[in-house]
Amino acid sequence: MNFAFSEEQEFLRNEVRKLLDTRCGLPQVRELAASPEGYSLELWGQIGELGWLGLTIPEAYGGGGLGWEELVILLEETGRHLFPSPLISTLLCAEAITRFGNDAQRQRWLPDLAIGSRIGTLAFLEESDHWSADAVGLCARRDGEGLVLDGEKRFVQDIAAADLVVVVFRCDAGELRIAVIESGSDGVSVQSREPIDATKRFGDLTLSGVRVPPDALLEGGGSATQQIQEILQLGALATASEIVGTAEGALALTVQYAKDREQFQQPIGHFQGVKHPLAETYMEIETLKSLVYFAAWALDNGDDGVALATSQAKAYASEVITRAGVTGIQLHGAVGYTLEYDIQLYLKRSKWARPMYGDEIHHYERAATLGGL
Amino acid sequence: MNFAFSEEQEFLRNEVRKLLDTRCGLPQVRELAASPEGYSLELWGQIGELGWLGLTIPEAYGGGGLGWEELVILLEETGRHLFPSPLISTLLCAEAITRFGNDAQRQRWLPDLAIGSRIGTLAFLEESDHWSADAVGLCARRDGEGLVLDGEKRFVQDIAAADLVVVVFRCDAGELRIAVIESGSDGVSVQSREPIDATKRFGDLTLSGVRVPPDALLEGGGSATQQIQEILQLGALATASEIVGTAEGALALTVQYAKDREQFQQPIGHFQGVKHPLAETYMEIETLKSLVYFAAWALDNGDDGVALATSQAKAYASEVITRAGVTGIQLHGAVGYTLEYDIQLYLKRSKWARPMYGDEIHHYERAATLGGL
Amino acid sequence: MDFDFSPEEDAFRARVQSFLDAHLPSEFDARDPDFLKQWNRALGEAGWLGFAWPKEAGGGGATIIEQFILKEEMSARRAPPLGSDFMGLTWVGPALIEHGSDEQKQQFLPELLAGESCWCTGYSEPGAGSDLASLSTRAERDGDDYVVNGQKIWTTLAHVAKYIFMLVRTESSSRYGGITCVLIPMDSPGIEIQPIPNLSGEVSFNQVFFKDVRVPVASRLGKEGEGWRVVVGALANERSGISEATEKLRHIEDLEELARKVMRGGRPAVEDPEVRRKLASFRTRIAAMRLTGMRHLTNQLQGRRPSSETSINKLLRGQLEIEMDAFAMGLLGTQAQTQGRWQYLSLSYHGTVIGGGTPNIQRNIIAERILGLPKD
Amino acid sequence: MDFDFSPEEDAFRARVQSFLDAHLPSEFDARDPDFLKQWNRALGEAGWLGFAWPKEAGGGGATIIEQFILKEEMSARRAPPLGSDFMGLTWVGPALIEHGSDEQKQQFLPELLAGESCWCTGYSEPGAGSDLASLSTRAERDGDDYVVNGQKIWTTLAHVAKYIFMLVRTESSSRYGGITCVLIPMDSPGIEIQPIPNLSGEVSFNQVFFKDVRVPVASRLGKEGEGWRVVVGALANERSGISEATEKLRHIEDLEELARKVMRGGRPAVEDPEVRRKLASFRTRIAAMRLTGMRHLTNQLQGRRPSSETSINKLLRGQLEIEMDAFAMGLLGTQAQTQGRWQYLSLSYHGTVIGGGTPNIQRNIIAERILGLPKD
Repeated sequence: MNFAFSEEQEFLRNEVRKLLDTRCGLPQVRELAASPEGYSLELWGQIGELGWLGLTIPEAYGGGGLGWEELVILLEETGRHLFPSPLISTLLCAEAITRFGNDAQRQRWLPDLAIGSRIGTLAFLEESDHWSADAVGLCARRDGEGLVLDGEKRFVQDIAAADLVVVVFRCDAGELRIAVIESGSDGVSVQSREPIDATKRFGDLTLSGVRVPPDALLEGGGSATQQIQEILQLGALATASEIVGTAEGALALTVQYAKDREQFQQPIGHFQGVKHPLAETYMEIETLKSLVYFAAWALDNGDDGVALATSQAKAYASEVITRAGVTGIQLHGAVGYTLEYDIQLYLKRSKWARPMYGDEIHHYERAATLGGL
Repeated sequence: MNFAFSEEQEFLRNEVRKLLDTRCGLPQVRELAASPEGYSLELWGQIGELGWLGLTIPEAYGGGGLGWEELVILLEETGRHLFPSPLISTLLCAEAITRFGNDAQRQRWLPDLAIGSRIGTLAFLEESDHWSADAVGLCARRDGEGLVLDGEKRFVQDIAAADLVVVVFRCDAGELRIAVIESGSDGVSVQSREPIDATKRFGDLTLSGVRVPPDALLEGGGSATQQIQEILQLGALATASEIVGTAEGALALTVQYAKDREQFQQPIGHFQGVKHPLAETYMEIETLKSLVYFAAWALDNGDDGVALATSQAKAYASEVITRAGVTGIQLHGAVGYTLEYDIQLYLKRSKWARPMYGDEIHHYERAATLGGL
Repeated sequence: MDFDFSPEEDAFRARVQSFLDAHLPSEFDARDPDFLKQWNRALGEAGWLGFAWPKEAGGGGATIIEQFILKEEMSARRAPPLGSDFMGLTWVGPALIEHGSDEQKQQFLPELLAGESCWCTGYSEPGAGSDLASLSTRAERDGDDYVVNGQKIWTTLAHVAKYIFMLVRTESSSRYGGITCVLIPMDSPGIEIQPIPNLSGEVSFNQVFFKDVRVPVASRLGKEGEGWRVVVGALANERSGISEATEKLRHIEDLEELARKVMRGGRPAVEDPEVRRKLASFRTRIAAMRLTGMRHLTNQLQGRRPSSETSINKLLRGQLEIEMDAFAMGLLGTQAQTQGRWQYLSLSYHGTVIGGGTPNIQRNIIAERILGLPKD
Repeated sequence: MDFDFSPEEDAFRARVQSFLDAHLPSEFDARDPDFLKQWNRALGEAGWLGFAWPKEAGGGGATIIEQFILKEEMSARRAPPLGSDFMGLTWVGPALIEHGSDEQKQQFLPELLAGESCWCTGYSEPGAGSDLASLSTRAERDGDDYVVNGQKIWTTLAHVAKYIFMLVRTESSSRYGGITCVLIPMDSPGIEIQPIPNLSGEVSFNQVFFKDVRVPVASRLGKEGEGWRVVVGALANERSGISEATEKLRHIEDLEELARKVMRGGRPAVEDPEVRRKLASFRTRIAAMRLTGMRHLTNQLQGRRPSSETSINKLLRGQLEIEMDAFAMGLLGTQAQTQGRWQYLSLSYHGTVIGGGTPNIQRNIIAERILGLPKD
């Protein structure tokens, strides 16, 4: 029994935080958010070299061979800094290949993903906007040896930057398939969409006669439905991890404002009407940490409870980040409504984070079912 | 356009409040709650003489011929005083007879109900606990000229005190019927139940071969389903009206406590953690008043919106009284948890008031349907 | 009690409706300057501008109920309610009529009634937000002029306004008593305007800096030290908040439409029992807002002091904005992370909730002034 | 991180489970004195009483983890956790071991370990609730005695306790420094007990009046003026709050059973999507309570200062009690107005939420001590 991070893990956290404090403070975040790419290629290369991108990729394929406990630490810090990058997308692509690819596929793609020389993403969501394997409607037709895709995927994260796209679709009698396609393939086109949070980019993907060669299919172990749920689950846990840091960042800004801003000859943080909502936010974030850390441990240790734990973590995270954003803005008063103050950046992030890989409506229902209701 | 009570109405309010302040303060309420009957026969007789019981009964049958605007005033004050009596039950019985009885039936029952020499009630609810005409399952069988009832009604308010019981049941091919039976009839038996709020008594009613003579059936105008919904609606509005006063009573007690009780060398009402929940309660009560008063006006003036307005009023009232009870207890701290302090009386009343004639779950669903959803 | 309107009032409502039928297109962009200009002219010609003002001052001399009906019908159609000079017509005009000199009235009122002026108002300062009485922009007497130095913030429309109606401190020893109201052309030397983009990147607020701005004493409105009295105003303006309630009614209608359109768990969201109950709960509170506005209106009609209705509705509205937004975003699902009308609203409602006193200020007002709890 | 238990710990858990299988009936009334007596004896014989205490003091010398497992298993079966002398075993014993004289230890510890004593603790006073440091019950030195005058309130079990472990003021100039701990037999002359019925009409609290109660100086625990140190305690007691978390787990299981049984809109309530989401949300927060308790446990195991976990779980628990109750009452419908197990809980949970510091006190602790916001 030990619910604490190890010294090595704390060291990782400090390293990540130090680098992001220096290289990616909120002024830099604003700059990157205003840039066409939305992230810094240079910084991306640097964290690739530092091994952050390949943290969970097996050492044999150029990664760090660490677990989600470490990843949660990394993501908490990127969430806290509102770090703009295709990190989660690349991570999900690499996880899919690691978990469901064969050795050749791993050799082919993972080393590049581990150092960030290629960027990956997951193309899952469709018109129905439902984060569940049953909701996949995209259907491939057979053409000789291979499969051909015609259709659309929506809200594909970081699609403009991505080189490799993990696509989920059906074929033949409706069986689910997962494949890795190159974004430069013939017939692939991307329509970027306007994000509320300019640090999180996405777009719609149109596939017109895109060929899926047999060696692009990820077919290893287990049912495709389970594999897809597994990937979505990883997305949910990654997002919940970022939410921990983002909510802490919003709280820290607001606490500082409450100490600095005076009204009626007092810092506003003196009034219970201000301090109590902040205490509630703190309580919620600490509660969320317990859920997220346990889910990561369960994932790394093959615990049966991982699906339930992940849904609990993401459901609660979606609620926490929504409230933390609103509380932050409201307690800032009029300046919270300006572009100048940073709290709005966190509010905008909450609009991204609440629904991503399923909101609380989705995950509480899932948790109810997993819990036997 | 005039959303204010008239001088006469304000006069009525003052009269009621004066009498109840004098004759039914909280010490008296506690005494009556501990008595076997649960109410004061003497006070009941007195308010009968004052015309309060027959307020809405037509003058031709010994009543005051006033409307629900006046009744709301009366009920707000009885709610504020936690006045223990079979008032709402008698009222609903009288309304059923007034609205759906023929002249002979009105002549026979209303004058007694108006002065309180007989007490009435409504036996509606069954095992399904659903406040809707479709939920009636009790079925009469034909026996010669009349009908015979065998079965149960649950949570019949003030049934131990009642002389006349309005019973809702089905007959023949399932048509709904409403009849007035005497509680002394052969085959009627009552099982009192233990109330949380000893100022509101009720019990289960068992009917074993109870004869319903033809002249006991209320058959005037319209469909029985509509009539039943109408009576339930009156029950909901009456309860919502009492809730206004009850919530105000709980708020007044708690505000006074917040002014008197000192902690950390300050009256606790100085702290926003205390004053803000009290302000919220005040806001909710005033909002509720707007809904309840409008519903009463709509009822008196045959406005189309009365069903929706009533469901809105009772739904919101159920929420307001639940929160007001909890807030009151919690802000009282440890003394709120004692039998000695009066705030617990209001908490207990909230357990009665929330579900009575439909809680917020029931009435918001109904309001959604009535509003076209 | 009586929730019916008289036949005359119904006829008046019909008149407003025909005006709207004739002049308000079914589709319009409330931020398009051409549309606003045309709409403004139509309002002026029909006599709706200054409709509440006394006839002697060139206004419409409308009753409180007529104002109520006018506002309700306008907001029911989502019309820009009082033309483009909202501040001028609602606050400045009435204050001029009550406290202005003849010269001031002649100078400003005709322009206002023609829909040709544009006013901003300067109350808040960086150090005086919820606590207005601590304002510190100074006006020092120098011959026949005041010399104004200081800074205003959250000044809506300052970047387009022709005049500012503002509070300055003419005496520093008294918190409320040392405050005076002055009227200043925005092109006066020494005024510098700095727009404040809001979180959606749009400019609606400004900071306004005053450096040795000379203002003739004749431009003072009311007496020195009576700035509060001037601002509080006394004209028989309809203040029930009916426009806000009607706006929320449009909001819930849109939300119901959204709930019918989007899916949840494979079925239209509107079939989910919680969605139905939530929508009904919003509608209930919005209905109550309108009714509470009518209680306020009744108090005004009967010449009674306004009670707590305004604070109640502000507090309730803040609660509704937050809940309705979280609900709308939940209905939108992943769609919430991209730009759109609902998403725009989701950022911008925060300005509404904070504007005119934060929810905590409303709670304090209720707790202290009405419930008599100790002051902070 | 590691959420697994060692084989030794698993074996210990099995031992606890067999004890419970053998001694805890599947149905019992936790308020039946005969049952309690028997249960107490079984606990004492198995060595579970004082299980956390050092072996030198006659205790079980259990590790923190063993204590955790013991509490978790007991509360999983809803067993009265530590016999009938909860206060004595949890607070008084450890304080005696740490601060007691040899005579005091010999006098009180064997009785405690045999399950034969019953202690109450006297902290709160009418004027000192959330603000304990303002207590005013005085103990004045008179020869070899203290003479105690004053009044305690909310004293749990005072009407049945043999001794009281209480704080008195021996000096009035210092708020915290003038407080001393004394041990007094409840049958001492001058003590008068007045039960306080709770809102369900049951007695669990009392007021205790002290009129010239003479207490030998030898009955003081620790030094004069060090009452706070004595009360805060330092023994390696497991304080993760695991029992509370496990209790809530039983609570949610019962609630789920209720939701399966009752109907809503003609179908089992558990099919209503909102009911499902609510139940899942409760379960989520309860799971988090247990996990947060484990973080606390880890801090203890690693010898780190306790952090905010206790305040967090108290605040969360208060929120859960209120929400779960409103939800349960909603499921019960009209049934909520009659007496029953759920309804009894609906009244009595208020004591739990207030006990040990109101939610507002927890919020202040978090805001001031952890977030560093200004004190009230």
